[in-house]
Amino acid sequence: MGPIVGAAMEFDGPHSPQQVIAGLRATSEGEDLVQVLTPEGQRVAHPQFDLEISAAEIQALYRDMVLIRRADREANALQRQGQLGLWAPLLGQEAAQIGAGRAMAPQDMAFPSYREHGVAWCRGVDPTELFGIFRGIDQGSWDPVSTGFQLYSIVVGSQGLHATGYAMGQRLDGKIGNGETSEATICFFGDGASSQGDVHEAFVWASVYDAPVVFFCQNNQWAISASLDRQTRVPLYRRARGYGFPGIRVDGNDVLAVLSVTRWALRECRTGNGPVLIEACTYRMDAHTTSDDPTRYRLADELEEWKLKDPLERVRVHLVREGLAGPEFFDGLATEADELARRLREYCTSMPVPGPERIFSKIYAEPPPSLAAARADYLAYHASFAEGEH
Amino acid sequence: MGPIVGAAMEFDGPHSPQQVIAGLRATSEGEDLVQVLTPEGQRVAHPQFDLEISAAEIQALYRDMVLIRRADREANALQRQGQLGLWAPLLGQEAAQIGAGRAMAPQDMAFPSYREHGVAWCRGVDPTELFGIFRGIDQGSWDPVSTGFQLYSIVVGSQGLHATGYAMGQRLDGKIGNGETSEATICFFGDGASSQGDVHEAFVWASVYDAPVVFFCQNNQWAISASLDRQTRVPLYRRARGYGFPGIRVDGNDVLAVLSVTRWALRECRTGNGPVLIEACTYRMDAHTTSDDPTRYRLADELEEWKLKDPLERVRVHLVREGLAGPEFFDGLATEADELARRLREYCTSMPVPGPERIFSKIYAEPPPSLAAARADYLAYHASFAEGEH
Amino acid sequence: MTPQTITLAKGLNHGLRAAMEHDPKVIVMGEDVGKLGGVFRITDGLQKDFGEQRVLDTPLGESGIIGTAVGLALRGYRPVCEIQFDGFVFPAFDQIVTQLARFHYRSQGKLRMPVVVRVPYGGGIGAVEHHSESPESYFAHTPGLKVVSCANAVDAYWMIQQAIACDDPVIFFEPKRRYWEKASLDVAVAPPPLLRSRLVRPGGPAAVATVVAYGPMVRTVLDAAAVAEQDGTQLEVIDLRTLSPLDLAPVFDSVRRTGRLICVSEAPGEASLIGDLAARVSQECFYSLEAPVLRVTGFDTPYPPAKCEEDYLPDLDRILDAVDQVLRY
Amino acid sequence: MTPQTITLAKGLNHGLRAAMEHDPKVIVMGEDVGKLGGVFRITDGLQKDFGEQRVLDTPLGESGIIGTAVGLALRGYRPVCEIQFDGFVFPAFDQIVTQLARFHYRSQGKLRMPVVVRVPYGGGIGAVEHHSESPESYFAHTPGLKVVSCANAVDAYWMIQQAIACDDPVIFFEPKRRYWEKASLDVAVAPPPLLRSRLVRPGGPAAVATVVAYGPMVRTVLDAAAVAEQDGTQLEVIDLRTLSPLDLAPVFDSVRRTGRLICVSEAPGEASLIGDLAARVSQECFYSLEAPVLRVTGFDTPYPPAKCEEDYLPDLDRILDAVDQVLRY
Ligand SMILES: Cc1ncc(C[n+]2csc(CCOP(=O)(O)OP(=O)(O)O)c2C)c(N)n1
Ligand SMILES: Cc1ncc(C[n+]2csc(CCOP(=O)(O)OP(=O)(O)O)c2C)c(N)n1
Ligand SMILES: [Mg+2]
Ligand SMILES: [Mg+2]
Repeated sequence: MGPIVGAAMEFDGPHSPQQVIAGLRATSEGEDLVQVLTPEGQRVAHPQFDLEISAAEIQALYRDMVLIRRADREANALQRQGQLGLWAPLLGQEAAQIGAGRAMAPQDMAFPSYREHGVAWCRGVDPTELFGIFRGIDQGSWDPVSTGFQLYSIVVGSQGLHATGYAMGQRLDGKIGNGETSEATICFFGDGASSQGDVHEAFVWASVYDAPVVFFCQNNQWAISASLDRQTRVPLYRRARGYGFPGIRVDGNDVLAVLSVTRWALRECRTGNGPVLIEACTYRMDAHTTSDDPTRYRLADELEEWKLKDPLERVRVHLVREGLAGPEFFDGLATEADELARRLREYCTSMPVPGPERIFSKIYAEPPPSLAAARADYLAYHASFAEGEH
Repeated sequence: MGPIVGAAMEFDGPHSPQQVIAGLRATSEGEDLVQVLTPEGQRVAHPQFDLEISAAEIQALYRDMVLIRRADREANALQRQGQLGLWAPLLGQEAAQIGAGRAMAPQDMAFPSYREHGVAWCRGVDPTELFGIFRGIDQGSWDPVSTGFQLYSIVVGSQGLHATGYAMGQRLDGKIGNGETSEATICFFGDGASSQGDVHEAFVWASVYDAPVVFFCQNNQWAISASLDRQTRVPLYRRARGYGFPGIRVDGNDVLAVLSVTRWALRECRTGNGPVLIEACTYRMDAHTTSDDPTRYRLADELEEWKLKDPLERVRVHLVREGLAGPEFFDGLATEADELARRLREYCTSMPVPGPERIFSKIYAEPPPSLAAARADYLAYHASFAEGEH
Repeated sequence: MTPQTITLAKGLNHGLRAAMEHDPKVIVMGEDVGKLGGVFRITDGLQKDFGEQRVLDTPLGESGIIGTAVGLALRGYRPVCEIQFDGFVFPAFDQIVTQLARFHYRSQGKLRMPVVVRVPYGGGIGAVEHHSESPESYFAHTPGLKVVSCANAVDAYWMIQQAIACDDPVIFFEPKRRYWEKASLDVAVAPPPLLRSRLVRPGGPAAVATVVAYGPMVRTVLDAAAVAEQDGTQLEVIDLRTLSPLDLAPVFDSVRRTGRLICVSEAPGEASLIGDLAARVSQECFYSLEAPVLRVTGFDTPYPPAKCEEDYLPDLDRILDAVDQVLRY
Repeated sequence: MTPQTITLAKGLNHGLRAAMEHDPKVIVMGEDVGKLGGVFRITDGLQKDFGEQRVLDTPLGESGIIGTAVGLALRGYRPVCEIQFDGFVFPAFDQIVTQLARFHYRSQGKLRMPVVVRVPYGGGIGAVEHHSESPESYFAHTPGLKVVSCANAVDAYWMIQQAIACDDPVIFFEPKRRYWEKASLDVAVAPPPLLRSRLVRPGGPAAVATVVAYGPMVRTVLDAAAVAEQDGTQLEVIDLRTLSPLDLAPVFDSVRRTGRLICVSEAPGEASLIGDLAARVSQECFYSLEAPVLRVTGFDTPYPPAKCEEDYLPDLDRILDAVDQVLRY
């Protein structure tokens, strides 16, 4: 069935679930996808999102991706070795995260989910600072204010509203419409999260209050074992239009395209034309987390297909083929990656163990006396063991 | 600013809140509105939603609207006289509700909010059966199963998911795709409700499970004191497309157009092409409820403007001008309306008062003994007053 | 300034106004709080005087209200959110329980959540379903929140300001059936701190039982105490004011003197804050109690249709009946 | 059939399978319950055997899961919903509290809500935030729901079937840290009714205290009782099994014999079901209690990072310490 014609109707099919799924598959490479660097490492022109970029800048993006991938792999290994309780791999999503992270200005604020290690990297949050969560010693140790990178948010979709509220505050503070010094907010969430009511309410609030927020959806094709057709019939970027703001789809494995599109979107927000929705089409190349077993729900073929679209490889090929970087660059980077991995490993094994007082720490800015009493009681009880009372 | 051009982007402006509001106003009469009977009572052609209808059928629709308006006005008066604790007027929304209600087949199921007195009427729920809720003696007294009309739902937006689940059940039961005997579900909600997370999740679930449900949004321009621009920048029917199902906008004060569009939508659902979103543009001509004071937030002008688009008047004019009904019809109807009003008044004053046992009644299908004990205790305590123990 | 006689509703309204004047970061947000001034007119006139930037009529969605308030707080604002009726706080439950209550702990003090969530609550106003709920125990059971309830116009005026000044999230329960009850407010008299219970009717040496209540039930209990006094029974009455954390020192103190305790609340008793309170007093005052702690609460049933609410709600008779019972021990 | 030794997880899985075989209207729905079999594999193999029409992998949204389950129940189905982790039940809170719990009462019996909401709950598995919560009291405080928790494989097998067979909504709490603990299941032995507490360790005439627990803490308490016995202290242990309504007759009975009660639960104690239980026993057994009822619970703090959970969770030592305390009276 083709599009339904009718003056008063908005609908562009397809209709049956079969067609829908076929449609989804098709569109993840379709015409509507912004791409400026092909999987083969070829630059291609784009009417709106062409990007002038120097060799040094491309090298820097590549370096980011290599290092964060290495950090990710190391963390995954550390989990296997029992040093971390859990890890949520970013493998495959480096371009989406580095492109978006590097599009941000220092004054911008990011609201991540739990997988945005690449964005954290761009905001100056060292991978070691992420480890506390996954080792079980804290719930986010970095400073969200100085980094412009909020704490990880585990309740899927909840951060959409926080980002929107924050962006409403940026507008109330008069921080938009002032050129390059203007502020914007960017919110990261997944294809699965798009189904949550909170994400919808974030779209509603952001559009009604003209909030300078970029909704950056990393569509990595999976929400644990749920493939995209469990969340939608049509590409997710199309949601935006129904709220009266632009939705755009970018090749999430093309770091240059992501950078260009996200820069544009943030600029739109800075000038007061927010919000904007970006759907970055990418792929979760590893398990959902180290607790997950993807062989139960997806075929190895799929991964092989996506390996051909690897976000790092295409940049490497481009740098080499165009003579934009030589062996010394790649060698230096390999050494740097090894060094990073070593540092992470070392840090991880030397992390402090919190004592029982941590349970009662900083629950309230103005703690009530009852809490202090409970704390004192428990610490005394605890100490009695050390003293051999028990 | 006009539409943004870009191969990869979906957006059709406008952008600034000013333009947006102007846009909203404009579109409530714009080209994209299905209309087959003008406010002046003129039939107009429509490429898709033309409707063959007999004089008797139009008379019947008019009768429904006149009677339910009269019931509504009587209930409002009864509230003023202290006979009801509250009333939520339907004034102005008769065409939307009668058109939709009469489009339903007997085997269909409706999920109302709290204002669907017109739909109730079409489903054979007598206005007296609505009074229990508003007098405070029950929370919905009619039988949802035999009427195909669920109980009123007061938590705004919550019924969207119930309707979707019910429609999923219709599909699981194999009740779609069987021609005219197929079943469908219709869910009523307001412009305000469109902002609730639950309505979004209903859209997601319905589209993912191809549920045979028509989402019927009565956009009456207000959610208590919140005008439409508090909920959206663009017309609400456009939401549907972002989920991959059709959205359509109908003149909610044109009972023929509503009937035609809703019939079509229900038929789509019956054949397995659900869901469908209908936005019926109408106007809440009275207060939100009898507790509300609209003079605090909207101008009298607005009402005057909408009076010119009254849903009943245009049908009356049409019937008269086309010679489709004579004075005996109108006179008979006036008598019938008086009789209805009298019956409602009488019923209302004779409604039973529930006793204290009602508190403990039918909380569980399998009530636990503790509840029976609490009930017995309280009834004994209560009886002790009658016996003058206290 | 001379004392003024104002309603509880006006106490809140004046308190909100004072807080907004005091701190430009205070913003008010919710459904219909702007032009309409809220369905109970608690925010009446605020949008007119402080503008649409500080009094926001929001879209219809409670999760959206609380979730964006969290974001605004991260940006340095102090949002005061109105939930239109008790029964509509539940769509926001996730944002309140997993987010609002957690940011300070999650960030170990790096982030603060000075957000007030105002909830008109309780029955007795003849309303339809979902408009007469008493959901306070859900929040009292949630670490990271502070939960309070005012019972009169003077407390309304001060407590709302103290809640707004507090750097922690406060769920502020307003006894809607008492909105129109009046009290004399003398702004020159300094208020007690926010998180304190108060002995509102000392019983003196003759007191034979303590009665604890909060919010809408304080008035009912005071009326019962007046009746009991005529019958020669002296009751001591404590208004909890803070529901989480509980401030039990005045309760322990009173019970140690009277030897008997009755706890009164509209909410269902099962798994309620009143149950916890009774348990703690039973433990703490084990040797002082001459009778078991009795509770007079709503039943463990859904709030009934309005015509049954007189039977549902604890009233003078049920409280006096409980007094009789504890005195029989 | 000979008894089999199975884990609690398998008990649930077999119970679900039996229920689905027994009644074609039983359907399973939730995030990742299909191909994956749930993150804890409780629904393992069900989609394969019963098809995608009866085991639905849903979109990601808990309100959507419960809200559509309500609709499916109206259509005659008996949905069994999985909430992936305790901390993610809150987005569904509104649908559970204002809808699922209310339809029967609202319609005065014309509609039924045979819906089971399965919630893996509690800590002790070294997880990140929101994966170790004990939210049972929120539901116990909600009239219209039944709330139960199994503590072993045998109860898991039977209780899930009983919950599914029940025509009322049941919130079914599964002690996730006990999923892998084994017990011997003999399907020929008829189970007790769903809403019954059970004396799981009779103390005999020598018993000096009663300990009440449920879900994950039952094992801990039984271990503590074994240790206490070695020290010459006989404890009587009751597994509540039903959290709402409480079945207190066995508790009253035991306390009247032992004169002492300790209540154990992982959840924060404030405004909890354990508080209510303690209050009711204090009232009912006023003359039998030789010591105040003590509670050993989680602290009134957010669930801490995993490396602190050993300190947070009630353990053998804290329970034995409470035993010492009550015996000192
Ligand atoms: C409200 C809520 N429900 C369920 C979960 C469990 N859960 C964690 S991640 C996840 C899938 C998320 O998918 P997506 O949004 O696509 O993000 P991705 O993991 O692919 O990055 C689920 C169901 C959760 N964290 N929060
Ligand atoms: C969840 C929830 N929040 C708030 C309310 C209070 N309330 C009742 S009706 C209403 C406005 C609804 O507007 P709309 O959806 O447009 O329907 P209308 O009343 O115009 O028919 C509000 C805010 C409610 N009933 N439920
Ligand atoms: Mg994903
Ligand atoms: Mg409306």
